[in-house]
Amino acid sequence: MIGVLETGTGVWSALYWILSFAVLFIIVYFIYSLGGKTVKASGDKGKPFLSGNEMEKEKIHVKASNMYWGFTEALKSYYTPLKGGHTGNINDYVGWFVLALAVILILTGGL
Amino acid sequence: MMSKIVRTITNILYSSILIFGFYIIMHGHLTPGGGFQGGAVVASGIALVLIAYGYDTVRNWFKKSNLSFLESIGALAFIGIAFLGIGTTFFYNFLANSGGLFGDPTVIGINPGNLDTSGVLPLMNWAVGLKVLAGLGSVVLLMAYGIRKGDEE
Amino acid sequence: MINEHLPALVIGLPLLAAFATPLVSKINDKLRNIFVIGILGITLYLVYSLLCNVLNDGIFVYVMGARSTGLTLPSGYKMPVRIILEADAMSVFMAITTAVISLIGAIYSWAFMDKETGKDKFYTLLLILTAGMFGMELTGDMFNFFVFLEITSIAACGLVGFRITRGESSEAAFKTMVLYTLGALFVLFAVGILYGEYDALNIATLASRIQYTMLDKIALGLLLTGLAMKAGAVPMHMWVPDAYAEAPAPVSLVLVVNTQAGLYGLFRVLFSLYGASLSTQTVGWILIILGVLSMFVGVTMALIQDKLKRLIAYGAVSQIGYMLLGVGVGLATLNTPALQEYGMRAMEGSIFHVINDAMYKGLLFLTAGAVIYCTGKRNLNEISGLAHDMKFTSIFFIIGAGAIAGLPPFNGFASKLIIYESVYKFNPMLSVIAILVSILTLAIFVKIFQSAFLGPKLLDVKKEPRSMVLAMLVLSIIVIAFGLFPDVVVDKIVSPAVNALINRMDYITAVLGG
Amino acid sequence: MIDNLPFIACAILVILGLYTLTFKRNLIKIVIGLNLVESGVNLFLITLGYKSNAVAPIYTMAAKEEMVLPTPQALTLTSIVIGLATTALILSFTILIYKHYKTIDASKVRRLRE
Repeated sequence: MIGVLETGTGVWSALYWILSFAVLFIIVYFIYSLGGKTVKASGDKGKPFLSGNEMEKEKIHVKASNMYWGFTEALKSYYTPLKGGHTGNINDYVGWFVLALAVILILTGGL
Repeated sequence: MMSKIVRTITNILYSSILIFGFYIIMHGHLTPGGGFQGGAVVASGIALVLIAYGYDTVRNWFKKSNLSFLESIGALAFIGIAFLGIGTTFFYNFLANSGGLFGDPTVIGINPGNLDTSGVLPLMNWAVGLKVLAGLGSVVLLMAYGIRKGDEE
Repeated sequence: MINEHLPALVIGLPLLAAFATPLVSKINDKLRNIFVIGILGITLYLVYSLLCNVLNDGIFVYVMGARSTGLTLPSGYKMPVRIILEADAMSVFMAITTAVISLIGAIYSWAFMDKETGKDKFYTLLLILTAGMFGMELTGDMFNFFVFLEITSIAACGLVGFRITRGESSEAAFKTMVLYTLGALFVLFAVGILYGEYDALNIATLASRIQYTMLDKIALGLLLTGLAMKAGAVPMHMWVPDAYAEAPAPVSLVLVVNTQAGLYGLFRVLFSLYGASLSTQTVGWILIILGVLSMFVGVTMALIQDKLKRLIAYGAVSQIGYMLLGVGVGLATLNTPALQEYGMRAMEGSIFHVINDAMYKGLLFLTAGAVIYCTGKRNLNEISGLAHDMKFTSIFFIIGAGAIAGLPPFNGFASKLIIYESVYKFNPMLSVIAILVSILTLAIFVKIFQSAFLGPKLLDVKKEPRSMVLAMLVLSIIVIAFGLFPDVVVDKIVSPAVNALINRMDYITAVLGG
Repeated sequence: MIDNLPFIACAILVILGLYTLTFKRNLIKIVIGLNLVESGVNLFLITLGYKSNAVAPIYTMAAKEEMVLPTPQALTLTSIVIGLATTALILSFTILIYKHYKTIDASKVRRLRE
């Protein structure tokens, strides 16, 4: 039913994925079913453990701007000029456009 | 609202601007011009009135809803005429040389021009003219409305 | 009878309906919505018939306003003067994408635009935008292409600036409009140059006469830049996040296909108009460089965004890069035996990616719209724990994010795999960059999922309305179906589209005759 | 040389327009710059079809003389109509921007950046 797609050097069929997913799911479910069935995730047991401190909801939330902080910090020398390029000024937008036009004209040999 | 001189001249000029605009629309298939140009002339008449009398007076004369209604009718007429030609192809000039409305054959050579030729072109000119005069008129009115509101704040 | 006029009807029907919409909406709002959805449904059916027609019988040439394309002078000189529509497999491939997305956009708008005023104008502009895109995709005439390009520009910018109560939307619309107009003027300039040189506007006629002189190169540069801007390639991409983020969600959805229509124009110009007369290596590499830049800059800028839709918009820029990359490889190998070996495959991947991209990016914009509709917040920092209340939207978001990041079994994986493997044979480095960008794409969508859908429940949110769920459901089903049966899609519509692009002579002879 | 004068004029118009778009900060001036580019392109199209000592391409007035080429004029007309629509739209957005931002300085109208 599910066919095979030629992908240049190899082939791909969603069937492989479905089969491996099914096999892995069975294995994982088997391991899962070995676990104790008496645990109830209610009350204190269901709460996140933060070194025994009670935290407010707002403080638990990891804000989007804090994610990947290490990544952007490490690549600061890449990000600073990149952010500097996106000024939001319409003059710069047109400037980039004209620059790209000039470069492409030179590369295609039109100038 | 501007001075009495301006308003008086506007009163005199306005009708001739309208007539000239409609003349251009009507003779679109014979002389330079056509629906768009004629419509633009008529809309410039609306702009003149707007400047002379101010937005608050004019908005009672030209209702924006009526103008956008006219605009829709114009566009619908244009595309509707295009669809009517679909017996042959889209946009087919089915009236030309048919002997009926606007159906006289075109005379070749130097001649003063016959209004009753060109098939669907005059009809399309009228549709475009209607659309443009309503469209540009409402553009002018809406811009005046926007600027006036900006001044208030 | 209808079959003879399909290309004209596909463009004419939405256009007619667009101007009828204000009159219908005077009667009743609900009737107007049904009317718009019905018209778009009929249009989809017409496009589907056109697709079957073209795939069975070859290229469909339709002449506007007369029986034959040309005018034969008494001296026997034949010149094609009429405006023609020319639908080949590539055109109808794009048209079917456009038709599906517009219909879904209209369904989604039913609930999403509920509380806005001026909805008759909204639907009018939406229909004009759709008609303009069909026009761009089906036309066989350079100047007509410019006219439809401008129609889409005006309608799209009107829709981007639709919320006049927000200063930001007016700002985004202003910037977008300036760039669109400038790009379209470059295209017009190029059309003028080509007309002055070869005395024709018809793409097929121009293609048969083209010499690749100095002036042609200038025209090529102008067309390439103008259309790459419309497609949102770096460094002309800055309008993309502004416009996508500020437009209402259904408009962002339709804008995705609008940029792809620009991409289609680019491919049409490069393959059908210039074709083998190009210095294919140079132009192919220009496309590849534009593609790699778009992929990389797009995804790295997306990583630092805080606004939900702006983040997805930068992701959109990076997806355009994949299409440029694959087609660039195809173009660079156009005159060599490598074309059969891997160039065609790369192009298949790219063209397949076009339709996949429209579907999953549309889905992501719709989920973002649902989040904004239900919470009223645009910033990712202010939302959290939405999965508690918006179960459907969360599932749809996972599907969309998996597809855009290229995870199996979603459709993005199939097309990206083709691109990776065929581009690897051309230049391994490019393939490595493509995979790296895919990983970063997964990272940015994990960021959204973690901060918006997971975490503690902070807000009281509304339930998503039914029409929005329906629209997202349809897109999700398409995403999964294309992922499970990629071979069917590639065989049925993608391969013919690629062949239509490569076989330039077919395109020319369909108009000019043997 | 004298034949090339219109082409030089349209090149100057386009370059002036691009200069205005890139370096002038006033949004109204940016719109004017856009119109300059458009005028340059329109002039280019018109010049393509021009023949010296030819009459206007109107059928009823055609004497023995040559006519100028009508197609570029039709193209120019279409482009002017489109230009009118875009100008009206951009100016409307400028009005709205002024209402919300209280300025039309391009370097201040940038809430959307990065």
